[in-house]
Amino acid sequence: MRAGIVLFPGTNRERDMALALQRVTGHRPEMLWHRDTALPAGTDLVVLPGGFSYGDYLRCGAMAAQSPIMQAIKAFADQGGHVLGVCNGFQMLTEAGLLPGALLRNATLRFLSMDCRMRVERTDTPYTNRFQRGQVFRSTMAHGDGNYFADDATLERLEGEGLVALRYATPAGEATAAANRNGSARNIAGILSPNLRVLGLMPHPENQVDPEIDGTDGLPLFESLAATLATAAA
Amino acid sequence: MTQTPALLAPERARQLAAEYGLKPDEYDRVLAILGRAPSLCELGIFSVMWSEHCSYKSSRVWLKELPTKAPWVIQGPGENAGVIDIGDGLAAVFKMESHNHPSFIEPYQGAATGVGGILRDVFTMGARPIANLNALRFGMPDAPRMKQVIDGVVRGIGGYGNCVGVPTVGGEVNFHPRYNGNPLVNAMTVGIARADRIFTAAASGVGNPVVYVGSKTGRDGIHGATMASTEFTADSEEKRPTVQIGDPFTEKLLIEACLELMATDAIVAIQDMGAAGLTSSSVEMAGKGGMGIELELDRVPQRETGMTAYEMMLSESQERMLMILKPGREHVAEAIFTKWELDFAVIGHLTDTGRIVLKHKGRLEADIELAPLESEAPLYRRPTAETPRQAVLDAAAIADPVGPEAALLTLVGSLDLCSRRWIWDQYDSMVGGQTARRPGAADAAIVRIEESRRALAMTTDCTPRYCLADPEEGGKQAVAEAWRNITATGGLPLAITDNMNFGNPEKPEIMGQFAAAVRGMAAACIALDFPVVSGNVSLYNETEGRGILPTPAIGGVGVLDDVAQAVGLGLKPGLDLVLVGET
Amino acid sequence: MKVLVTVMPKAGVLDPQGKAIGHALAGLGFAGVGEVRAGKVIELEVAETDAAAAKQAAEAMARKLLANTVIESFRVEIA
Amino acid sequence: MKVLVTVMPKAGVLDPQGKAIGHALAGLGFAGVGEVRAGKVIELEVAETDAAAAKQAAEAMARKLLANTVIESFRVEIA
Ligand SMILES: Nc1ncnc2c1ncn2[C@@H]1O[C@H](COP(=O)(O)OP(=O)(O)O)[C@@H](O)[C@H]1O
Repeated sequence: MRAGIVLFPGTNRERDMALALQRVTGHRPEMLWHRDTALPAGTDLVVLPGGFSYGDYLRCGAMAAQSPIMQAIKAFADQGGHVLGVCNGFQMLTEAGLLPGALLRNATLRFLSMDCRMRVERTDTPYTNRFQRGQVFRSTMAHGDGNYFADDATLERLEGEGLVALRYATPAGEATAAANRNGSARNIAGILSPNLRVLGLMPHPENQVDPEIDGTDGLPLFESLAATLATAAA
Repeated sequence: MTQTPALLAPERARQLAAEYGLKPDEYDRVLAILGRAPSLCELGIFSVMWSEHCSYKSSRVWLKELPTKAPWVIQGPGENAGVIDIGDGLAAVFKMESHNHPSFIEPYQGAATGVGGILRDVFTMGARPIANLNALRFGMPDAPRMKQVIDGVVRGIGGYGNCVGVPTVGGEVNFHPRYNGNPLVNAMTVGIARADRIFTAAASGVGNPVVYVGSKTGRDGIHGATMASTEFTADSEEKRPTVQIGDPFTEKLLIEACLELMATDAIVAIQDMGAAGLTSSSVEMAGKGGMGIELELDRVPQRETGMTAYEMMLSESQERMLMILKPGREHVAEAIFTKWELDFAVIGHLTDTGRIVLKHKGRLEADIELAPLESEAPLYRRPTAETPRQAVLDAAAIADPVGPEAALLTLVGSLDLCSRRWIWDQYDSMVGGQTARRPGAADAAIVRIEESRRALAMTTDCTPRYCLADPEEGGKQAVAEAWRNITATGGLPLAITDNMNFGNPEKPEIMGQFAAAVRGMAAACIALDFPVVSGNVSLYNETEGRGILPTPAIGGVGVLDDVAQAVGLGLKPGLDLVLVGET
Repeated sequence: MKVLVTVMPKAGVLDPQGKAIGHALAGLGFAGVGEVRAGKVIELEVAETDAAAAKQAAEAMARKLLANTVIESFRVEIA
Repeated sequence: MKVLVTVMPKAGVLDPQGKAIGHALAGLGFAGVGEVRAGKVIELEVAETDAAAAKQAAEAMARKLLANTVIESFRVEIA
C-alpha cells in the first residue's frame, strides 16, 4: 500500500492516522501538503485526517475543500483511487462534493468527545471486509459538527444503493436515537461513494488500533484496507 | 532622532502612575532610575514590569522556600516552564497558569486564552505539548451569572484545546460560594522535548536580529486606565480596551512552525508574548542575557491603524512570539513562517548598551536601563497573620443523624463529588492517539510518549476547604494527594508545578495563608522528593470584599517506564479489596 | 465599498442552533416568538466601486466558498 | 412579523474567523477584498404586529441572550 496523508493548516490527527496505517503496513505513510498540485506517483490511498483545518471557521472543511491538492484528489477518485476521510476529512469530502450531504452542528450544540458504537452495514467494501456483517464496534468521536444531513431523495438513494457503510448503534446493534448522539439522519456515521472506494466517517477508528491505548476495535478497518490494497498491487 | 523621548509633565506622570497601579514610593524609584520624568511608554513599561503579575513582588520572598532541585530537574522555576529528565534522553516540560479574572469577564475567551497562554509557555521551550489539564473553582451554580461562567469556561477550554489538537486529559472542579464573584481557571500543559534540545529566553550576540512571529498586534487587553489618558483624542469606542480573543487555529500553526524552526539551529533565544506581551518578552530576554535591545516599532505587524508605541508595548494580543536568531538565519525562519501563513518581521536587534530603546515613527519613545528595572523592582515581605488553629473534632462525639446509606447518597450527589463526565465529554482526550487512561479511568491521566514505551502520569489536586481550615496542612495535603494519585497509577512521581490562588496580599491574614501554604507544600515536597519546577501566583482574588478560599492548586507529573504498568480504577469481579493506611 | 453576504440554513434543513435559541428565549420569558433561524453574515470591504460589479463578485464568492448550497441559501447586499 | 438581529464582533476585537475567510478568498483569487468580518444573524418570527414594539423586544433579546455585549455589537431590523 502506498498511502498519503494530507496536511492542511489546522489538521491535528495526522500522526494518529500514520500510526494506524503503520500498524497494518509496517511502514510510515507519506505526509502530503495542501498546496501540492499532484499526488506522488503510485499513490493508492489518500487520507484526509481529522482536525480543525482552517480552525473550522466559516464551515468545517469548507476552506480545505478549496485547496490546490483537492483537485488532484478529485481526479484520483475519478480514476478509482481510494480516499478515506475521517471527521474533518469527512467534512471536506462533502464540501468538495466527493460525497453527498453535509455535516451540521451536533444536535446537542456541544462538542462530543466520547465512545460510540457503529454497526457495519456491509462487508464487501475495501474498508470493511475484515468485519462481520452487522458487527458492532466501539470507537471514539470528537467533533462539534458531525450531524449528517442530506435531503430525502439523497438519503433514499444512499440506502437504495447500499452506500451507508456505518451506522451509530447500541452494543446490541440497534440503530436507536440514544445511540445517535450527534443527531445524524438515519444514524449515519459513514458513507461510501458509488464505487465503494471513497469512505467518509465521523468517529476515529485510528484511535482504537493499539491494545495499550484504547483497544483494537478499529483495527479491522485498516486491515481491510491493507488487504484490499495489497491484492490490488499484486 | 531626539536624545530623550517626549516626557510627561511631572504632575500628570505621578497621577498616571497611580492610575496604572504604581504606589508613590514605587514611582519615586522610577524617577530615580530614569533621572528624569518618564514618557508615557516608559511609564507603561514600569507599571507592567512592576505589577504583581510580572514581578511577584508580594510572593517572591515566600516562594524561595520551595524546594526546586533534584537530580532529575533540568530547569527549575524562572524560565517559561519547568523541565525534568524522564529517561531515554527525553524531558517533560510543564507549567500551570491562571486566567481567573479574564474568565469572569468573558468566560469562553478568558478560559480559551488561558489555555493558549500555557501552551505557548511549553512549546516555547522546544517541547511538543502532549497533554492539557485544568483546575477549576466555581461559585454556586445558583449564584448570579455562575451557570454561564461554568458553561463558558468549560466550552472555552475545550474549544481551544480541541482545536490545537492537544488532548485535555484531566483536571478537577470544586464549587464554593467564596468563588461566586471570582472563579478560578488554572490551566496546565505538559510537553515532551529531547533533554538536550531545550530552548530558553536568555538573549545573546550583539547585533543579532529580534524577530516577531505569529498574529498581528491589536489593542487587546490594554489596561483600562489608559482610557482616562488625555493623550487619546479619537472617539472612545475605537480606543476602548478590548477583551483578548483566542485564535487556536493560529496557535496550532505557531506550534508547528516553531517546532520546525527549532529543529534547525537558527534560534538563539525564544519567549512567548504573554501578559504585557512585547514589554515583558523583550525586557526579559535582554535582561536575562545581560544585553541591550533596540526595537523599531514601525515594523511590528499591526492589526489596527494608528497604534501608539505605548499601545504596542502593552497589547496582550494572543498567539505571538519573540525570538533572537543567529545572524543570517532570518531567511530560514521566514520561509518556515511563510509556509505556515504566519506573520514574520525583524523588529530590532540586540545591543551591548544594557538598555531597552524603542523607536517609533522616527521618534525615541523609551530608553531605560534594564538592570535596575529588574534589580530595583519592588519586593515586599508583607505582614502575615497566622490562621487560628481550629479545635480538633472528636469523631466519636458526632452523632450520625441520617445513617450511612443516606450519607453516601448525599455525598455522591454533592457538587464536589458528583460525576464530571459532562465536562470531559466536551474535551477531546484522545487526539494524538497516546492517551492510555482518559479522565475518569484512573487517579491520574496517562499519556504514552510517541515512539517510546514510556508514559507520563499527570494530575491536578487541591482541597481548598482544608487550606482554609489550616493552610499549612492544606498545602501539604495538596502535594501529597498529587503524589498519591500518580503512585496509584503505577507512576513514579517526579515533580510538580503549582498555581497559588489567594486573596489580597495586603491583608495580613491572606498573606499568612499564603506563607503557611508554602510552608506546608515545601514540607511535603521535601518529604516526598517531589520538587517544584514551575508555577504561577494569582493574588487579589476577592469576592465581595472577601478573599476566595486559599487555593494552592498542584499539578503533578510522574513517569512510567512502561505504559503496560499502568493501573486504572476499574474493578474486576473476583479481586480482593485491600485498604492501606490508617482510617 | 462594503458588501454584506447573509447565509441562512435552507428551508427544510435542520437548524439546531435556531431551535435552541428559540427555546432559550421562551425560557427567558420572551413571549410570542415563533420560528427562529440562525445564520451567518459576512461583511466584506471591497475595492470595487461599482455596486453591480461588487454584488456580482460577492455572489461568486458566496457560491464558491461562503455558502454551502446543499444546506444554505444566501443573499448579497451593498451596505 | 420578521425581525433580523445581526451580531458582529466589536470594532477592535479580533475576529479570527473573518481573518481566515479573507485569507481564503485571496487564495481563491478574489482580488480587492479588504477587511472581512464574520458575524451572526438571527431571524425571529414574532407575533407582535407593531414594528416599534417588535424592534424594542428584539433589542431586549439581543442584550439578554443573542449578543455577548462584552465583545459583540448588534443591530435590529424589521425584515
Ligand atoms: N475540569 C476537568 N477537566 C478534565 N477532567 C476532569 C475535570 N475535572 C475532573 N476531571 C476528571 O474527572 C475524574 C474525577 O475527578 P476528581 O473527582 O477530581 O478525581 P480524584 O478525586 O480521583 O482526583 C478525574 O479523572 C479527573 O481527571
